[in-house]
This record gives sequence, C-alpha cells and structure tokens, in this order.
Amino acid sequence: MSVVERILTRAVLEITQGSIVNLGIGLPTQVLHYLPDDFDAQIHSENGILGAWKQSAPENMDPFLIDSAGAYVSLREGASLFDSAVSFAIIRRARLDLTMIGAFEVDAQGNLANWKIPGKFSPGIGGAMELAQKTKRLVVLTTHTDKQGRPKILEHCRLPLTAKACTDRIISDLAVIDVTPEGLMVREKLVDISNDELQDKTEAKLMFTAEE
Amino acid sequence: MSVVERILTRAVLEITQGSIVNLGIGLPTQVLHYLPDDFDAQIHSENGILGAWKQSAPENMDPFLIDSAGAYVSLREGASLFDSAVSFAIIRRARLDLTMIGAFEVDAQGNLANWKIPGKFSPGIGGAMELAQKTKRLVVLTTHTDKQGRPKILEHCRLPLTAKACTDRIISDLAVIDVTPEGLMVREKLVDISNDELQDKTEAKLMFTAEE
Amino acid sequence: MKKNRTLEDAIAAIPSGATVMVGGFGNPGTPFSLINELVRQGQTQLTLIKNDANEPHHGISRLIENGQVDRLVTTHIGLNKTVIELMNQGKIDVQFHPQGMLAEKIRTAGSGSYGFLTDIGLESEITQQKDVLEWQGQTYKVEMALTADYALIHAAQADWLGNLLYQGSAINFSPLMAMAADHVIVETIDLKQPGHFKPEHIHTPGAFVDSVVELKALTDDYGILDHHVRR
Amino acid sequence: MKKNRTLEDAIAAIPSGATVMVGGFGNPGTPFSLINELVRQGQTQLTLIKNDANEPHHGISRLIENGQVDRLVTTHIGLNKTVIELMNQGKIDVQFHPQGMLAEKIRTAGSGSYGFLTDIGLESEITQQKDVLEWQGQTYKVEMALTADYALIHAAQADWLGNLLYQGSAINFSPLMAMAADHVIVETIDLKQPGHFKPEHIHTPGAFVDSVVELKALTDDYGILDHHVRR
Repeated sequence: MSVVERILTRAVLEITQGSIVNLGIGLPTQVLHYLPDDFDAQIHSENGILGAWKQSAPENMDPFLIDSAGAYVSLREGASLFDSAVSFAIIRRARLDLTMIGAFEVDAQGNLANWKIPGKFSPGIGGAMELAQKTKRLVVLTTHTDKQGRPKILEHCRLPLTAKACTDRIISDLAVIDVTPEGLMVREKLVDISNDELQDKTEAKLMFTAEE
Repeated sequence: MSVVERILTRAVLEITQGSIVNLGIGLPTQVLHYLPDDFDAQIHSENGILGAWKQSAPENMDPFLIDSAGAYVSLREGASLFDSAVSFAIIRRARLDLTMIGAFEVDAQGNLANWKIPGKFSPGIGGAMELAQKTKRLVVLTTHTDKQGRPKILEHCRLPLTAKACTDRIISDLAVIDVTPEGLMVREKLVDISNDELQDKTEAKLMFTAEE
Repeated sequence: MKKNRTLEDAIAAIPSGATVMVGGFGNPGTPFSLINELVRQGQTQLTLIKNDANEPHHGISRLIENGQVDRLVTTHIGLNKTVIELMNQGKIDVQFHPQGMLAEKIRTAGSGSYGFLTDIGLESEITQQKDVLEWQGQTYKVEMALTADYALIHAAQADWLGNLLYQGSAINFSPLMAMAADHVIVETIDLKQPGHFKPEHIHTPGAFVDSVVELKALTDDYGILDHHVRR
Repeated sequence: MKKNRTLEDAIAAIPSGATVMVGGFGNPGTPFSLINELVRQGQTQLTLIKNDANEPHHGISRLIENGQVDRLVTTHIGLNKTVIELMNQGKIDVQFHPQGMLAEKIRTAGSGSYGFLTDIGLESEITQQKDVLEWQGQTYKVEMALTADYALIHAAQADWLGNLLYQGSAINFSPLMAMAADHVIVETIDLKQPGHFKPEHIHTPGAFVDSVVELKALTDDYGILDHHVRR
C-alpha cells in the first residue's frame, strides 16, 4: 500500500453514518473514492454542493458540476445546489460534522498552516480558513514528514496560520494522533514502528496510551 | 368620483411601461386595480413577489399568495418569488423604479411621516422606511386634508419621520404637487379649485406654474 | 439521516424561556400546526421573532393571547388589534424593526456573521447613538445579528434529509430563519423521498434542518381569510 | 421591458478602467462568451473580481494574459500557473480573500449594506489592525462590501425579463454578483418567454438584470477539461 493509500484507507473510517462532510483540496478529496457506494454521508463542496458523489463515467459527466478542486463529480439522491454565500453559511454556522483538510504544518496546540509559504507559494486562501475555524471536527490528513524527510507535526507552526487550535485529529501515513489539552496523543499506529522511531519523525512531543 | 377614486385614477398615470413598482399598504395597493389588464409593469411586493397582479376569482385564489397588505393576489407571466432578504435587496439596491406610498404628513422638503403617531398608533414600521429611503422615485398618495379638515401637507412634518427628503411627488384628491429644490410646485389640479383655495388647505407654501 | 419526528416530539424539545423564530408573512408560511402544538403543550416565557403577529386568535396570536410570550420581535402588527391592545397594556414587550432590517439581521446570523453596517433609519428616531459607528470616514448604523434557539418553519414540500421547497409568498422569512436558528423544526404536508426534487429547485438545503414533521392535513388555519378577499 | 442585447453591444457598454465581477468557480458558471468578446474589444485597465483565475489561456486568464487587467480580487488561483507567474513578476496586482468572505462581501453589497462583522481570520495575518472593531464588548473584523460597475454572468436559462436559472455547480457567485453590480450582463444558451419558468424556480429575479445575450452555441470552452477527469 502506498503512503497515500494508507492515509486514505484510514481516513475513510472517520466518516460516520449520516454525517455532513467537507473534503478539502488535495489528499482529502480522494477520500470520496474510498467510501462504499451505499454509504450514508453527504459530501459538502464549498462551491455549492451538498451531496456530491463519485465521478460518473465520461459519457455521463456533467461539465457544469465540479468539486472545489475542479474534478468532475456526480450527485447523490437528495443532493442540493446553492450559491457560494449559502455554502459558506453552512460552514460558518457549523452545520458540517467533519472537515478533512491537508497541511503544510500542524502543531501540538492544533494550530494549522496550509495556505501560504511566504515567498514560495501563495495561490490564495480559498475556503480553508473558514473550514478550519468553524467545522465541528477537523481532521488533518498529511504525510508524517515532507519530501526532504523533515517533520510536518511541529511543536509550534512556523508558517502563517490558517486557524488557531482548530485541529482535532491528525492522520498521517504512520499514525493517528489526537490533539488533546495535554498535547498530542498517539491513538493508533498505521505501520510497524516503535514509539521512539515515531517520536524521531515528529518535532512535537508525543504521548502514547498506557497499553502500548 | 369619490376622493379615493380621484387619487387612484390620477396615480395610475405615474406608472410607466416596463417599470418595476412597489405599491405600499393603504391607498397605493388599490392602484393595481386601475391598471389596464395588459399593462407592461412588474409589481413588487416586499413579502417576496416581483410580478404580482390582480386578485383571481375566488375559485382560483391561492391561499399562499398575498401582497404585503394581506390581500390575495395572482402572478403575471414572468413573475418571480423569493425570500424577504432578496426582496429588500431589490429595494435597497434601488432596483425599484417607483414606489407609491401613503402618508400621515408630508412636507415642503419632501420629508415623509407615515408610520407612527406617538401614544396613538404604533403598529410598527414594516417596509416603509426602506422603500422611502431607497426607491428611485417616491410618489405619496394622500387625501389633501385629514378627517378633521386639517392640512396633511405641512411646512415641516411634526410626527416621527419615515425618511428625510424622500418624496418626489404628492398626489392628493385636489392636486399633483412636485417637491422641488425651491419648494412645492403645483403641477395639476384634479378639481375645480382656485390657487388661493388650494393654498388655504395646505400648510406648506405652494408655487404655481406661470400659465395658471 | 432521517429527520422525521412526530409533531408532539418535535415541539416537546422546546423549553420554556426559549427564543423561537416563526416563519410566515401573514398567513402564507405560518407554521400553524407547529404553533398550535406549542399552544397545547403550554411552554411559557417565550421570545418570538416573526414578521407580524398574525391576526387575532390565529397563528402566534394564540400563543400571545394565551400568555406564553414575554417578548415579540417584529416589523408590523397592524392587522392584529388584540396584540396591539396587549402591547398597549404592557402585557407583552414588542420590539419593532424595519422589515428588511429584520430580514437582514436574521440572515446575518444565518450566515455566521455578527452584524452589518447600514444607512437605513440612520437619521430617524429608531437609531440610538450607541448603535452609530464612524468607520473609515463614513457614518453607519450597526445592526446586530439576530439568533434564536429554535425556528418553526412551514415548507410546501420536503424530504427526510430536510431539503425544503416553499411556494408562493410563503417563502418570505423561512429560508433565513432556517439558517439562523440553532434547531430548525419544519412542518410539511408533502414529504418525499430524497431524490424527488431537482437539486437546483431546493430552497433550503437539508444541512440547516433538524426535524421534519409530516402533517396529515392542512387545517382551516391555512385557508383563505374572507376579509382579504376583494369585493 | 425586453432586455435582449447583442453580444457586441452588451460588452461595448463596458469602458476601460471598469470594475467587473465575473461569475464562475473554475469552468462552471464562467461566462466564456462574454469574456471572449471583452478580449476581442480590448478594454484595458480592468479590475476583475472572480473566485479564481480560470486556467491558463481560458476564461479570464485570457484577459489577464492579454494585459487588459490591472487588478484581480480573488480567493485562489492555484490552478493557473500563468497568472501566478504574472503576479510574481508584479505584472498584475492580486488581492486574496477567504472564499466565503469574498462571497459575503459581494452579497453585502448586493443587499445594499456597506459591511459586516466577522471573526473569520481575525487572529490571522490577513487581518490588519485598521479593520478590527471593538464593539459593545466584543472584537470583530469589519469586512466592507464589494461593489462593481459590471457583472458578467452565465445562466443556464433566462427569459427576456432577466429572470435567471443556474445549473449544477455553476450557481456559485453568480446570484450574488447579479445583486451587487450596477450593470448586470447575462449570457445564456436557453432564452425563453416570460412565464416559461415556475416563479419559485427562478434563482435571480429579473429586477437585478440589465442585459441578456442569447448565445447561438456553447463553444469548446464550456466542455469537459480532460485533466480533471479521474483516471
């Protein structure tokens, strides 16, 4: 299983029956394809969809129906379509049960940085700030380290923040980690790795549950 | 012709082809019934209608379709229905060409008072304040004097104002009077009355066009 | 997730002392069945937010006449002499707003914002100095968002995901209140399966709705009021 | 009043230097035909307001690449490397807003208000101290309304009174921009007589629309972008 597949396979378990879920650009949008076809969840896309679903075959693809990342999607029964103001009203009124979102950096306080690398990458904020600040439950999907092998889970974020203290859980290719008032608590390991090895790949101090 | 009929018969001439018009509660709502059946105007009702039209026969009356005064109305071809926020967006964005509105008092500066008589009558503001403040052209329909024969067209309004300097024209049962930077200018007389008699029934100083 | 509830259960969730938004402009859009159940259950000390007070012995006027309402936030109650009388006797506290301001205060809450800047009524007696803001060279009135614990909504059609469609002039405040209230209770005579409606035709997406009550019939309350028929 | 205009006449009304809102989120809702005519006519020094910059050589990217745009107000241009490059070279001034803030700034203008109070981004680097308001014991960011001289809108269907219906995810910013701009120009492939649409299905009432251009065909611009098809 690839690193990405490992994250997505675990991420899909976060979605509970009957919930309303936003899947951010990048890794999260791919979670949709890991959901069973009959799964009872409503996918919100901030460009104005509640009830987005997997892409149709090319002959049925609707050029006027994309998700927020630009990929063509279909609609489930019971889907609704609306303008961007209503779409963000759903977000800011905390009517989303869950948002999964990507990260450049996430830290021990649950701070998230995912929109800007000054001088290098600044394509704009998109919907990330409102999703991070207002969703009931925010789960960050990220590789545990960057391409150079440097930790992405930090003691304190160094990049401009998307939102403060917004993250509830981090799912990396190595572990599932909760942000708790005491700090980062490792809940599951997704590979065969010792506590010390996992800590080595993480800048922030990790806590491990008693039974491990 | 009754006093009311005289006002309404003149008022209907204010509505130009293709215009968007709000008819306020009271005398103005009755103007609708003086419009020719094929007249090209869109009647806006602030409870969420553009394209309201004359009441249907009882057997076709829709209990879910009223104007802002509570009277059942019908819809013209091309009518649209929307929520109260959009309805007042139309008003505040000055997309109405004309509003006709009732008055307790109107004065030489075009100030209008039509919502409150302190200690006596205060059923609420309704949509009057926004209509008066934001419509491109505001025409006041009013009897020239009140039931006790006292002038309603004053030098300065004494009641709490609905909006300042909002009135463009006053149509009473006696005359059509424009609010101009110089003061009130009588444009037409609707009955056989001398300038002096008309001035006697009016507190504000009236101007008369040269040819009279 | 199915949002169907019985009339009794849906209304029983509302505690005394709650702030309750009620859809409707006059009769159209007034959720008479939800209101009548609230009369039957008898919760008290309510704050109601509605465009008007309906007409005597009808709609929210029944709640007010029954002594269940401490406070009414509204725009115009000219068609209800009974409530005007109760207001004049000091038996109910009535707060008036310009109609579009009430709509926008509710929508502002519904969009997750806290207030907006306007010039409506800025120079009138409805504006108190404490609400006036000098900001970057201009003068505004600040209108604060209006939230509520519950909203009672009549929809012409719904599905059990909570997607709502309104009809006629019954739309009015309902989509705004559905966005603004923490718990949204809807009545409808026409409950369909999800997928029945074209997604573009849905006025209120189900995300905003918590409970849907299917009515067995529309009572006489919903019918034509004779005195509004033109002779 | 008939609002039908030719493509050429409708766009010729826009002067150089104008502020122009453009509907669309990615391809859906982008009024490619109106934009391509604006490229052809060559007005310059434009300020554009759009969710994104489309993709290279497509939609508003053509206006930007053609040097007609001084300033872009947007939320995310990650799918347009060409415009990112022009921004980094200082050839276009780009102002970013959080997506829902951009939507709400436009809707606030569209509702005739002047600004709103929010907490989005209040503690982030996007908030400057000059925009922070202490008001009745709370701290807010003031977001000011965003108006425009013109809006360019793609509607799936329209009538010649200017009533508009959108489809799919092509709704996005269009109804908000139609409310907010002083002059609203609409393109549609499907122009009907008034009365064709159910009044409850109309997304934008004709009161907000000034010109309707009937398209003879939807060009390739409106079709599927192969690189967004999942392999």
